[in-house]
Amino acid sequence: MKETKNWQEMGLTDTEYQLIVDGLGREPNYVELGMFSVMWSEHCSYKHSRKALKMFPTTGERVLQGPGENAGVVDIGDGLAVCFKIESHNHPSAIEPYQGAATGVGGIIRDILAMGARPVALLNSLRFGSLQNPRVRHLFSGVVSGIGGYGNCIGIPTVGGEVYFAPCYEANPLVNAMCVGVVNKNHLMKGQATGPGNLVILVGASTGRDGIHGVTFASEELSEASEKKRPSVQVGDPFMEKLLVEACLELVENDYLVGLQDLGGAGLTCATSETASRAGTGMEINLDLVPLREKNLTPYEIMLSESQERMLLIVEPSKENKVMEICHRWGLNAIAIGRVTDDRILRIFKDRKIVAEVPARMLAEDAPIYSPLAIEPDYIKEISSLNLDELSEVIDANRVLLTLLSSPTIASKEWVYVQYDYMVRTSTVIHPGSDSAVVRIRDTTKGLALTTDCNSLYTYLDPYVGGMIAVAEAARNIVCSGARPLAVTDCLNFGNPEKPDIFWQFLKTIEGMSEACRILQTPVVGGNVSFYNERSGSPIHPTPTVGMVGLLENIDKRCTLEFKNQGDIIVLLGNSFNELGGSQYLLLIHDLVKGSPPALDLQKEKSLLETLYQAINEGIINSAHDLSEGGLAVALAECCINGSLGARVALEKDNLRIDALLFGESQSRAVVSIMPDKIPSLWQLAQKNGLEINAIGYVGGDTLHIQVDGQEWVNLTIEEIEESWKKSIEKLMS
Amino acid sequence: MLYKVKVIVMPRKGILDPQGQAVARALYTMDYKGINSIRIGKHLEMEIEGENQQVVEETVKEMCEKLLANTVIEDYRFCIKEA
Amino acid sequence: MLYKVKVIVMPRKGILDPQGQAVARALYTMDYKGINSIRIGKHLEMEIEGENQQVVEETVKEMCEKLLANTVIEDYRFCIKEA
Amino acid sequence: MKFGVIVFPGSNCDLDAYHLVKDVLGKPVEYIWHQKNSVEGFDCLILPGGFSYGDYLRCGAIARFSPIMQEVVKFANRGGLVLGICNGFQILTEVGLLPGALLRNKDLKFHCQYVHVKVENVNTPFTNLIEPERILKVPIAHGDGNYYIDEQGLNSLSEKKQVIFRYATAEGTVSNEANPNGALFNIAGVISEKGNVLGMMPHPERAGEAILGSTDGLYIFQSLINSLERL
Ligand SMILES: Nc1ncnc2c1ncn2[C@@H]1O[C@H](COP(=O)(O)OP(=O)(O)O)[C@@H](O)[C@H]1O
Ligand SMILES: [Mg+2]
Repeated sequence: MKETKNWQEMGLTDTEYQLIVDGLGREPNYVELGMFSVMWSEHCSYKHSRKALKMFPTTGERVLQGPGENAGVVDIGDGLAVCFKIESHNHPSAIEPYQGAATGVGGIIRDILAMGARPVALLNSLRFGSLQNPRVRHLFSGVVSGIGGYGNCIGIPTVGGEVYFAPCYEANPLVNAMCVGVVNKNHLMKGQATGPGNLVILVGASTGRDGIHGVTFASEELSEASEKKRPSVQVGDPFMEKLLVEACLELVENDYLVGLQDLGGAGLTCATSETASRAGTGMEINLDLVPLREKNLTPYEIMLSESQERMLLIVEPSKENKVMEICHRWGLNAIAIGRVTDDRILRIFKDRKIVAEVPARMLAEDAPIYSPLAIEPDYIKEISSLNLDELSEVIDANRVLLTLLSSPTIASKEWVYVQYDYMVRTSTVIHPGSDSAVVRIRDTTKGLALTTDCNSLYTYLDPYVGGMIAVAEAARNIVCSGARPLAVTDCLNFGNPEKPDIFWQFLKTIEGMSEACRILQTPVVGGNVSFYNERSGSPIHPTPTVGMVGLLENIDKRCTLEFKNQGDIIVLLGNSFNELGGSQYLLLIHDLVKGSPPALDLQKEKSLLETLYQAINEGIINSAHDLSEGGLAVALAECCINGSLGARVALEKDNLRIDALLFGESQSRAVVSIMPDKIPSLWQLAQKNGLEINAIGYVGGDTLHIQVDGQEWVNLTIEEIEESWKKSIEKLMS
Repeated sequence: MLYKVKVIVMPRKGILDPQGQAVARALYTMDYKGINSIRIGKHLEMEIEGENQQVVEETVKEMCEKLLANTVIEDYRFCIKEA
Repeated sequence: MLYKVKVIVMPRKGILDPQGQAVARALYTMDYKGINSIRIGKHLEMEIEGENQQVVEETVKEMCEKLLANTVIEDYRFCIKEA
Repeated sequence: MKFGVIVFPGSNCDLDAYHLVKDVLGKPVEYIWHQKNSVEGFDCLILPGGFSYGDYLRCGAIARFSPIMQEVVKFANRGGLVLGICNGFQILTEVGLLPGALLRNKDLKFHCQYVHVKVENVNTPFTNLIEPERILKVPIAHGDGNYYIDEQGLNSLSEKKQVIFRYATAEGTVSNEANPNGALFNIAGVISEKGNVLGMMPHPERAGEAILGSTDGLYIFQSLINSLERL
């Protein structure tokens, strides 16, 4: 009967415990059990998701590193590669918004650093409940200042992201942070402990009691009890992380390292077992040497602590002195705590005694893989039917437009991003506020276009189509800046996978995303799964955040969304349909979450992307903005506001409803503005790519004026629409 | 009655206090030796109207729990005096 | 001897304390009424080795003047106890 | 002529200042590590933005005691030109080379945005190529830029024309709505009495290339180069 309860308390099932006993050929001791419990937690082992993730296309000509390492890596020419990853920090942020979000940023930076890359940009994808709720406002402002607090201090610009507000996130906000780095291909690192005899050096912050079992906490539903899980939340020290970044990059550039690994979830246990397992080696670690923040930490605590701002270095003994010198110059503690062995066993010593002795691979790779049951949820059928004929038509389109523009999900996110230093490193050549941010790459003509996207209303209504759209929308945002999409990192935020309807959402979403990634040739090179986003049994909408990176060959060709010149012709690319399911219009005006999301034809999407890409790179168009939430009218308003220019637009109704025409969210569309003499070139391009385009008006005046078949529907001054759009979040927050 | 209230909010034991550490390091390099364990928190002073000491105590406690401290990472204590 | 030192650093009188104001506003909207003049400063706790109370006092004063407070904008006070 | 960019371990605009001087303006520039004990051979020192030593306690409070700052003070007292940007400005007030202090922004939030500043005094080594009353568009990025000084100090600053930049609208009106952080008298930058040490919250080094959105920051660097050449 001994320790019967221990494994259950640590989140392991009886069967999993038996697997451990069988694998070891004996019962694990307490320290070992703790190590297994964190490594076999959902967060570290991906035991429920691993199989499904295999559906993603992960290879491509430019892919240098797909999933499996600390971050994905893609070749961008000139001997350089881009390295990026997105990760969730949802549960900690729900409990302590500032530190939860801050340490989320810190964690993702270390993943990029572990590849040997210089972090050059951060993004964040956020989801909250309604801002009417004071608790939500507290979470929102805490998360935003936490993200800013960390990124601003460390000096990595936060250049983009997204924020959505919906009731399903009320108790379980989502905080996904993405980091992008650039690395000289010769300096790419791996998290591998190769070379028996090599030293294992721990550098950075000392180890404290914080964050023990953080990963277990992330692998459970939130509850009253989780508010009591105090040690699971950590406090970040961005200054320390800055020192770590600089020191590690100097070590990498000098070729002093054999392997490099961050300490994140599951702390030292994860870093040691994963690096050894990847290299097929073992490791001996002496816990007496680990610098501690307080006295009397037990081996269990030291192995499980998730103290922030630490890295693990694998170093040849002959280079130890040089490594130490660099670390000390940056004011960092560094100490060899062990060495690599050839017997594949992770052996932990304390007071000269072995306190844990486990095959490294067993911890890192041998967690059971589950194939949970997937059953289509009942709600899908109930809400998918939407009869447009029963829906009253728009009467006052001006009011509808202002309502949409001022809804926090659509409104300007300036309140958020002014709190982020998005300019530091003076490389941000498209600031937040456009479709994607662009960061120039020093000493080249190139730039990286960056975005995160996911409309979780769509994934809720139809996870397959919603998953496709998340990828397509990201690609559209990338192309609108003039870049070519390269690859994807994703953060799959879902409810409890052990529930069949949640797992069905999960599978369908991945199927949809995979299909889109295949057709659009944007392989998935890394990502993160966050399950158990529920509170009191009510799950969030499936939220597969797509982080996408694109390559702009020449930053002088970059394109932004705002109208630039009076007299430019406004052209709508793509087709509009009577599609209102899942739209913000339906939600905000008719209070309905219903219908099917707009259909997505990936071939059409490709035609749109090709046309936009070529048009921008041939210098044909002056602005480009994709259509997303709020449809055509909202997109036009955004082009006007940002350019401080009005527009006169005349549309034809054809067989469309007015609301669908103005506010519908049909996919694969964009508005561009163009000098009149460039029209023939654009038409040629569109024709070549099989894309329908229509000139719908021109830029000018100080109002947004839209008529349909000669009748005026929208007539608002730019000032009016700007007031609704720009100040909305600020007003709610003050 | 008017009461003077002082509230002290400190990082919890075991929780990293980067500020305290930075100051400790700075004092050390400034040649102040023999200093252990600096912790830095917040000090609030306010005046509050209340029926009696006990009522005020309850109010202040509630304010601390709800707003002034995040008990996940911070401890608080307070003292109340008639003004 | 080991001494326990507490240092309180407060915004000087007459100097805007936006943090205090923000907390006052938040408490007000949370329906705590009758609260006046919140000021927020820093609270430092440390242990320090020293020959005797007087020596420690001088050291702490010096530390405050040099580092812990910026006397252009802040006042400080401290208390020292044997540990 | 040689510029030096002081590098504290938490500086993060050191790269940007260096890049501007070297790549945009083509002038010699070197980094100077915070533990160095000499600034020999430099004609102008830049204290860049960032978080020097993490900026715990108060911004710039700890940086002030670094070895290099003792040299910066001597250099300034000899009349050397020192430009403190953002965190650099905070450090200069902490070390006493400039009067006043920088408090938390009035709304307690970090602000990264373009602002406009009105140039109040063009007879300084940092502004001599700028037309009087000219409005510059430059970004700010700080959480503690709320300039404070007591009344007497403010009077003295005004009298001696030590207020160099004030937050204004694009049209040049110095007003509350143009003040991003609550700074007293809309002060965005001040100069030392001798006129050789300038501290400013806005980042001129971020406004040095058209592709970044403004080139107004160049006026300040070109003025500096101009004064150094005349020396
Ligand atoms: N959390 C955030 N952090 C930084 N920038 C943000 C954030 N949320 C939104 N933005 C910026 O605001 C702009 C509009 O966002 P969004 O409406 O999501 O764009 P889109 O519909 O094109 O994906 C983008 O430039 C985006 O980067
Ligand atoms: Mg877009």
